[in-house]
Amino acid sequence: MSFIIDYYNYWIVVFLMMAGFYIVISANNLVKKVVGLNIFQTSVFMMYISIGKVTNGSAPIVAEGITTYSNPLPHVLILTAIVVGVATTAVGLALIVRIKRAYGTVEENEFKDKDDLI
Amino acid sequence: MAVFIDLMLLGMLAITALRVIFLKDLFAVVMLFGIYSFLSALIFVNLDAVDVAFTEAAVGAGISTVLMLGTLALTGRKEKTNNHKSWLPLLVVVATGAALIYGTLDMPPFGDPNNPAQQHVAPRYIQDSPQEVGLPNMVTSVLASYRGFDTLGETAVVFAAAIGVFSLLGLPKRDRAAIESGLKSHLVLRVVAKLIIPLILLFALYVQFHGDYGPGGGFQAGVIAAAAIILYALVFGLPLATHVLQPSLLKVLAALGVLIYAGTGVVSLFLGGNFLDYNVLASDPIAGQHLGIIIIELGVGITVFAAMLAIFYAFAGQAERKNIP
Amino acid sequence: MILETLSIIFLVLGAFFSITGAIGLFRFPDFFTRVHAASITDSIATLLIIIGLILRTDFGLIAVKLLFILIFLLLTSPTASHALAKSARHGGLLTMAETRDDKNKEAH
Amino acid sequence: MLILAATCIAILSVMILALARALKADTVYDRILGVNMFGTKTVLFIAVIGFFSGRPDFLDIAIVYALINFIGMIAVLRFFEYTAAEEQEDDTAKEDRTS
Repeated sequence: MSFIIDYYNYWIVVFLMMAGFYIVISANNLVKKVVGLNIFQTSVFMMYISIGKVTNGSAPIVAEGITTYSNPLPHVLILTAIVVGVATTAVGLALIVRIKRAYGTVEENEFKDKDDLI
Repeated sequence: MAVFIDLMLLGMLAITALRVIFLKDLFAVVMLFGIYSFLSALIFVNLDAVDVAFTEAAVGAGISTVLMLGTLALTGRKEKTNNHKSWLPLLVVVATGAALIYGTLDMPPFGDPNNPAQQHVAPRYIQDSPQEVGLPNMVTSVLASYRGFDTLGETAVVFAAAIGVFSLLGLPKRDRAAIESGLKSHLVLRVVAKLIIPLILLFALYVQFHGDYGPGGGFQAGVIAAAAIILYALVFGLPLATHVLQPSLLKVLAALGVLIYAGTGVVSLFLGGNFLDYNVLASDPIAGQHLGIIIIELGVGITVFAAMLAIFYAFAGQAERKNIP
Repeated sequence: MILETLSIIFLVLGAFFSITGAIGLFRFPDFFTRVHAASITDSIATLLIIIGLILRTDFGLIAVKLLFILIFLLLTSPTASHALAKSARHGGLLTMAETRDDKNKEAH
Repeated sequence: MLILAATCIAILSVMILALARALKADTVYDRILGVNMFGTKTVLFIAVIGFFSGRPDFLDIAIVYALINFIGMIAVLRFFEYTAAEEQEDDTAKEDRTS
């Protein structure tokens, strides 16, 4: 039982990661691929934060009467990663909009066919 | 209780992710992705990462959803086909997942205080940063002071991404105020939005300057302020919003923020310290740290605000252009 | 002690109203009835739970923040529900009674 | 303490019901309603969990949630008004073709 309590967090995170990965490789629509990529990304963030958690610890903001704090380092890394993640997502979405303009579609197989025509 | 809540939230997250795989209506996919972001932010709260939860709620759930909806408005709502019938992707995913789960078995147990991750540099941050930097929020200390170089790089990435989006989509021009848009028929909404937008801006300022003492800081404040203007643009139309805050001004602001950040580093070089060493900014090292952190957080806030808003303008400008027959 | 008891009463009532609203959201037959059920959790349940929490503070900054959340939620969530129902109506969604009438007309 | 735990669990179950409504929706509007309710309950959940864990000074996160939830709803409505016009055009185009 304690084995499950020790590891369940990692397992569910791996499951989410794989769900995102599956969307990325199986979806044909580029917007859905971006959603899959974001799900994947969020699960990686969760992995980092789980590693920094200390049982019975508290948020790393100094307060009276609290002795154990969780590790602040993963929080810093992930905080900036989230903002950078949304910035790169925006670039990806902008590319999708341009692809739609150029090919008239955002389905992967359709614009591959059009590539062959040109 | 914490474990129970954690399990419930993770379970909901897993169900949402599974549902996203099989939905073909991309609009529903984006809605569920919004729920997914909210849920993951809740999990961050439960795992003590309040600053991260703050950022995820504002950025992941807010800005991402708005941008994805903007893209959908331009590219269409339905996914036509997908490869769910073919077995190869499933095989790849199952194999990778099995390998990763096998890998987790060698990881240290979840939440153990003796984990290697808790041993190396973290104790120093936790024990010494309140004295060395003088701020109660260790995340802000590490973000702005100990790892200031890293954060400068991240700010530059946000700036670069905004430049990338401009060059791909272009910014809307200011003088197209003739086209009326926005949610014209929703009177109640317009009144309530007018009441709320100043409150949101005030809250953004609070988050910006209270970030040293509680959850918050430049990244979150920038996003919240941008969200206020985005709300204005959504309710009253893009032309009015560009009239209030011109796109060309945003370009300047985005660059200015990075300049403030890097400039602080250069000033500390001239005052005889290392790059981004705030101790030399004032006669007292702690006061110097305070001053330095407030200035660079301001730089981060300005860049993130301008970059996020400019990215939104770029997408909304495309959508408005498509609407003109 | 009185505050504690009051707080418990408010929280229990709030939880009760939340759950009734949620069951309504899940079980009611069409969209407009569901909006009606959801609105109870938006207004009274929020009010009761936040007042219950305010009674547990020492009436300082935390109470002010809770009050801010309360005002914000009371302003925004009914507005959002209203705007949603309005746009559903404009989008051509019919209530259950109206769909029944339509079917009757077609039958005649 | 017990009452806070009970309230937490009550709100959590409300969130599950709202999520179920959002996952299994008859119309798009139902889905949005579920998402909206999920958001407002999340705000309350964070407020209660702050008191439960003994550090109620993190209410800022709840405020951000309330705010972003509202903006998300408005974005969805705007998206609707935007695409509704387009779909109507599609419909009229179809009618033209049939007639």
